[in-house]
Amino acid sequence: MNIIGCVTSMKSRVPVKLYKPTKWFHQVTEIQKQPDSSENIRGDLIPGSLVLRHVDSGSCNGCEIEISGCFSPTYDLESYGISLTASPRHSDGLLVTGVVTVNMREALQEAYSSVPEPKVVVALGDCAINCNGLRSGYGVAAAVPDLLPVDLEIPGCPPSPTKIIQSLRTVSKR
Amino acid sequence: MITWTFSPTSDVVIPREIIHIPAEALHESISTQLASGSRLALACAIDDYDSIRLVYVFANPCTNRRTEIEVSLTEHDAKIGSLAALSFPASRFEREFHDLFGIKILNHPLPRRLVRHGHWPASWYPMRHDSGNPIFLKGNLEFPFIPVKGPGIYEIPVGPIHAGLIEPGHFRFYAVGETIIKLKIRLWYLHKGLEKLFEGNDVFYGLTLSEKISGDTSVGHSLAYALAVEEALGITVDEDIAMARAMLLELERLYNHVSDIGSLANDVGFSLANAQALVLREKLLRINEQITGHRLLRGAISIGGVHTLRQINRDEMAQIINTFSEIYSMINENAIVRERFTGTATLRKDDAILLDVLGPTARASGISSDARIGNPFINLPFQTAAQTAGDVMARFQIRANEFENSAQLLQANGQVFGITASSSSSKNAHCKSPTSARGIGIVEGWRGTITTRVEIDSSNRLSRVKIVDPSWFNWPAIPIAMSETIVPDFPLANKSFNLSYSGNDL
Amino acid sequence: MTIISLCAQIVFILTGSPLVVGLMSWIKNRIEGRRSADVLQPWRETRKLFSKQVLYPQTAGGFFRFAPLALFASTLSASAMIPLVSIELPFSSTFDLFWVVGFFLLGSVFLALGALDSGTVFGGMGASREMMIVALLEPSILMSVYALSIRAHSSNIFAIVRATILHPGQIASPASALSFAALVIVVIAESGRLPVDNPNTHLELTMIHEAMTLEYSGYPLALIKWASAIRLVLLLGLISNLFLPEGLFDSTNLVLLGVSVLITGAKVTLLASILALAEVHMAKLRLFRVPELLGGSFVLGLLSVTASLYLPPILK
Amino acid sequence: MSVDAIASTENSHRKPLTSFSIFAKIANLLSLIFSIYGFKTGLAGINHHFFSVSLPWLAPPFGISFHSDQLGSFFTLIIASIAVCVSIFNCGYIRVSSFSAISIATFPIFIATLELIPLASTVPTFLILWEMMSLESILLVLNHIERPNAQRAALLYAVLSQLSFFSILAFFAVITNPFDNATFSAIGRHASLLTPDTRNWAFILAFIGFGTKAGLVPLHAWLPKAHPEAPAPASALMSTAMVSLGIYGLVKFVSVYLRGGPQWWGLLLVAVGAISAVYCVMQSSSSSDLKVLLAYSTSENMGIIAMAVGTEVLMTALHQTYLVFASTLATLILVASHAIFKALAFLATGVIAHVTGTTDLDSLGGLAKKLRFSTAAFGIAAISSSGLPFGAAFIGEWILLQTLIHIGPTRGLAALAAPLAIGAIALTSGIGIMAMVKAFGIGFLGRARSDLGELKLENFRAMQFGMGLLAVGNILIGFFPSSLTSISANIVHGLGNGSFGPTTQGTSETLGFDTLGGIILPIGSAAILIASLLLTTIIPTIVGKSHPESRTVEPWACGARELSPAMQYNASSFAEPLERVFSDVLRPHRDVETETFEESRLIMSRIQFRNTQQDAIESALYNRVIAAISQTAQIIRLFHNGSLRRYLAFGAVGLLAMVVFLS
Repeated sequence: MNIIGCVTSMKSRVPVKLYKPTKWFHQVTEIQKQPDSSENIRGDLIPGSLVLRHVDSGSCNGCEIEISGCFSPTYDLESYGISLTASPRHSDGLLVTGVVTVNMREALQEAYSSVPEPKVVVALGDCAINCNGLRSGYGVAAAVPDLLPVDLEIPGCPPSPTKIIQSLRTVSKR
Repeated sequence: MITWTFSPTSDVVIPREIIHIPAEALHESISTQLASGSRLALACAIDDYDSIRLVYVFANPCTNRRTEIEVSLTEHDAKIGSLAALSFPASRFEREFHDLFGIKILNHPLPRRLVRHGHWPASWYPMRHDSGNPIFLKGNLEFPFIPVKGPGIYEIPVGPIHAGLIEPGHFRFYAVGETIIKLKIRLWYLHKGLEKLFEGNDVFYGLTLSEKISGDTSVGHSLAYALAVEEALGITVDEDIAMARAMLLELERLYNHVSDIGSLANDVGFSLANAQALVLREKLLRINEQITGHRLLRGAISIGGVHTLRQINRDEMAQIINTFSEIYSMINENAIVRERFTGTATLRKDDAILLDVLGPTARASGISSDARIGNPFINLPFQTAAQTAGDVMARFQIRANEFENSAQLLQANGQVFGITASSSSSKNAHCKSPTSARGIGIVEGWRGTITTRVEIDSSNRLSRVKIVDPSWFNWPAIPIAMSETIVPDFPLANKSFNLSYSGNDL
Repeated sequence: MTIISLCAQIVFILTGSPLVVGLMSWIKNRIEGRRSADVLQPWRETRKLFSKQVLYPQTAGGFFRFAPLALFASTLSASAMIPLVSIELPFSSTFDLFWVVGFFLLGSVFLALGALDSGTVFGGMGASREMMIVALLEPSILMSVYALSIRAHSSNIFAIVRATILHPGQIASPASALSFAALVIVVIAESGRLPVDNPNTHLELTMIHEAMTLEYSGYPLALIKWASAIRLVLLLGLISNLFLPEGLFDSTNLVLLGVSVLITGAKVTLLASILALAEVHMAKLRLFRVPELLGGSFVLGLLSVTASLYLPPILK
Repeated sequence: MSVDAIASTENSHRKPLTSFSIFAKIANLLSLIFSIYGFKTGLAGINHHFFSVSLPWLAPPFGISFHSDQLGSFFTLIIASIAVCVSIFNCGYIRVSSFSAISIATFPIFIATLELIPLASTVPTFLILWEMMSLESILLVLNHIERPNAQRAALLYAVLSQLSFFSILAFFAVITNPFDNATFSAIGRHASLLTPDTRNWAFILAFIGFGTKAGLVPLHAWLPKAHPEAPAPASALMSTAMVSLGIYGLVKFVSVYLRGGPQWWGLLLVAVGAISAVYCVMQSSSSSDLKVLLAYSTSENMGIIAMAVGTEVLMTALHQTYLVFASTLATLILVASHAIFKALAFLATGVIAHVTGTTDLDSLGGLAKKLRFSTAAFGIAAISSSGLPFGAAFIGEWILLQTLIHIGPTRGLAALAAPLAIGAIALTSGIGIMAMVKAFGIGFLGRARSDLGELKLENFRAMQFGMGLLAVGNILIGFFPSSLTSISANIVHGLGNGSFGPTTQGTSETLGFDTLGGIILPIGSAAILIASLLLTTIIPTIVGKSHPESRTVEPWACGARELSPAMQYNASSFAEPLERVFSDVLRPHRDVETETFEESRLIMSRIQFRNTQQDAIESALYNRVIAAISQTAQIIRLFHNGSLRRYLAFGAVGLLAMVVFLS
């Protein structure tokens, strides 16, 4: 064990300067629209916190780019109480992207049954909602609504972060 | 043997040849090609109803020559001797032949399934013309891995549903504590049957499909497809169109590389840098939208043309370069981050050569693989980043270098955008010889070299499209690079390769 | 009166701990340029989890179910044994620092056993890593306790704090500085913060503490998260009161108790903010560098002991 | 390795021989009688009703005589308490398990010998009993004489116990006045008159002799090999009673008779104790066999106790009287608590070995659902041994820590002793916790790692009763330590010629030393813990709304369908991070062998992993020594044949040597 070496390297080499807040801080996209209380998606969900387990069941990775974009400081989805998690046990629902391929069907259903009640299913992107023209592929099983009770659809190929945030806020109600 | 040349633009000449040989001569012919310095860029099988044709495409990085070696097999008893001893990628293409076409591979050392998942019906070969509708089996029908034996070994199954925002794939670690003894990867969870979806459709529909191959590489894949179709139909494009296309590729490289760099920092818990990288990526995505009308650059490439809305502002690019260099130094100067990156998941050069890896992965291991230089569709003075260490640090540095190079190129050539142009020859592209009904497109996407091969039938419909994403070549590199890496470093190592699942699985 | 102080302390810790976690992530988020959720967000999540269904994996046994309760109860017990808002609590003359540290360990051990009982890979992986850290942390903790007890001639926490209040000058010694540094590393490692563990990671393979909780859902999960928040606040409170006990009073009347609560709250907030600010610049160490860091902490503790024994404090 | 132990004696279940079972019953009855009688004697002894027997006709020419004192009675009491529980346990175990006739016959005699050793009052009595104890335990180790492991362990054990024996013999030779009789009281009188050099030699000889028996590094290697070979009740006794006698020897002869040695005696004891503790706990945490793990843990505990003895010697040299008192107290409490939790752990392991046929942690798991009682027993033993609050081991370690932190500034090497000793204890208890979490969590919780078949129990009640008694004992010590501390304090007070200075000590439910300024009150904290637990159970109803019914589901496997038995953390893996950290000490040998096809070196056909863990000290020291011996003399080669007669002959040589020396 290089005890001393570690301690000194920790002390000396980590830069001391404080990083300035991000350049485009002022450009943060405020999504002004407060969620409409009449759009009552899954009233049994506790408002204020929505933790989702993302499942890519056959996406082209385009929707994932926009979802990760939502978590950038520019949009900061987490500030609306919405976050992603590793374990479906910790989550309040699934965020499904892409068509459901034959090879992912069981995994998706497994993930759904691993989420504790009350739970939502969000189908994100045209592929998840209606297969977006890929239905006739021999490896494609179905669109998400054919397999799971979808509570919220976010259309787009891929939907923009603004759109995603607006839609999800109707669930988290923050 | 058929030999000709094709000129996509006025100053690029691509020598082309097709060699038709009997099955017995395949081994020798392939080894001749490999000996001449060409690399096996693509291999595909084509079901011609009465026979099955295998096509091996070689691309020579010195002469830009593309060679197709063709073998015909009988429909009912299709079999071919394995080329595993000659080329590792060939041995994987062969497994794909078997899984999708039912071609028997003789003397393959490890004829395991590659594409087929356990629940596929046994004699269903989906790419055959008479495959029909399968009834998928139910229950636990996993296909086995080679067991790793020894005391105290346990298995970590990870996936197909990964933690985080990652595409599906299954990783099986055989480990003792934190030491990885062996890593096995099973993919094709995203297998949609995309190649068959092309068949029977017109070339314009194919273009929209090719944008969905991998959402983060829509320019790369659609351009490779467009180049292949253009060659098949004999379309040549003007210099400025080719230039705009090249710059679109660089634009795609920018937003993906900055995202990778942020993710690498995030995987070692340095979220500050990731936050800044995400902001920069958002900025770039907005520029993408302004230039092409789509945040992921879709719709910018058309057959024989290009579609862009506005030019790139030099100051805008300068600002991006500045911000990037701040993010880069923030990561690069952090002692803990450097320590985490250095020496992690090393891919040695000799392994990299055997695997024939592509793109930044290859360049980080000391291989100068770059289709922009070796197999270009336009001649530009590209600078290729080079590293030799082959570890996470090297792949990080390659991405950072490439980002800067690309951003400078865009800064210098941003004025090529703002055009919506189409080649004049694309209008009268209906007269074609039997040989020109096939085309190959090679493009250096941000992950590496994408190769697409199309065949167009006499009724002007796509009869076979084969796409090879660089990830297809690079995936086997991960288990090899992981051999001396501990379990908790795997996500970082995997992210440093950042391979496409969607582009691989199709 | 000591009972009232105890109740005040428990309420302070129970309600305050999620806020401290919220505060730390708020600070980190703001520095990253985010809008950020407010400090109440952990509370919202806790409340939500308490109203969710509980799922138990088939493979798990009774220990899996018992572990969150045991973890929370032992953490709560530890919070009744530490001078946070008063230097007089019920049984406080029997709260030896070694004993209280044992309660923290008890919680870790139960959580690790619960994780192993889930019968999954990640549970065991987290438990193994956590126990490695616990095993290596133990020497640093005991060394720091030793160093502190030399000054007070007792290893009773309340006695140590009282000794510091009586002789505030003694704190200005090399020994204190060294043991403070050692304890800071202990606090970081015990509470699973960067650079030892990344509480925000979503990647199972890199997790330490989080990996043990992957199978939990509903209120057991809430208890685990809450317990780790409490643990963080306790450690911050402990370290601040060991080295800066000013503002801590004998619980003789309610006004002084209120003042103590406020001052301790302020100290914990300040320390948490500093920790969050430092974390922004940190990355997570490679797993096998963590032992080196803990070894460093042990060496600091050892030096601190030597200094306590052989170097006089600067001020008498 | 234990799999074949069971397999080879599978027919033992079907032993129809009635004469055999009558024989076993008689043996059981005898062991019960011996242990209960020993318990009575010990109990009487600590209350100053001493046991005194003289049998001059036995073993002429010097006769056998016993005259107990408080210290001896205390050890007899501990040994007998364990023996009672073990004997009760054995009533059930002997019928289902694989005892050889010799082991059955030896067992009661072994108990009697163990109980009598602390009561011996003359050198010949002590030596004869000591040698008998070694021989009997070798016989028990050779229970499965056909197994090469047992033979090797017995050989190593025989060699080292003879080494121990000869050192003790030499020690007595040095310390005894040749013109006086060979009673211990005469030795006590004579010891203070010896020259410093003689005393130093005596100390070293006693240290080697008793240290080997206690399993201190580097003379520990027999322990983790021999203990697992004996049947569970025997290993329980060996790992508790027999090793304690090593400590008894150190306390009685070094700190009582050779009272007031130089500082370096204490420092040596502390250093060797610390090294033993740290080294053996590392070995313990990295072993995958439950019995080996426990055996190393025994060595670790003996190391800590040796540190306590060393502290006592050091404090005597530094004239810190109340710390002398405290450290002696720590010694006695540590011995007692170790005996009680380790016996329980070994008995529970015995049940596991019997029921599952293995003690390999890598193939155990999920026992909690099937063997609730043994799981609870092992769990209590594991928690007790890991130095956590309410555990039996906590009290002794805490008193030792209190002693060490109150040493204060000293000069010379002693200045380093306290900080490093605390560091060693801390590291030991940290890794010890890990080892016990591993043993319990991997072995008993979660899922089974291999198909163990239907777990059948036979005649479990007696075994449950035996383990239950020990478990209750553990809990009592954990929650009400004063029961043990007040007894021990009395013993300490009675020790030595009143030279243990003024002390005060809480004897109510609080435990502590007013002079040291440390008090703990386990029962008070237990009240807090229970209150917290109650609060914890009602919190969910306060904070949350009503929540849906809980549900049992498949474990989450990242979307993969099923978890195979291999997809669970195992023992080797659990310890691997720590092994890596301490690779300099543990020196794991790992090696991955891959075979590839000749077509491509990237396509693998077979992957084989090997992992060999050796006791580094053993391989560095013993193997060389043994190799050297076997080169110079052919004696060792004779022993490799492994016949029982040779081992006995080896023992007889010892006895003969003693006779020659004494006459």
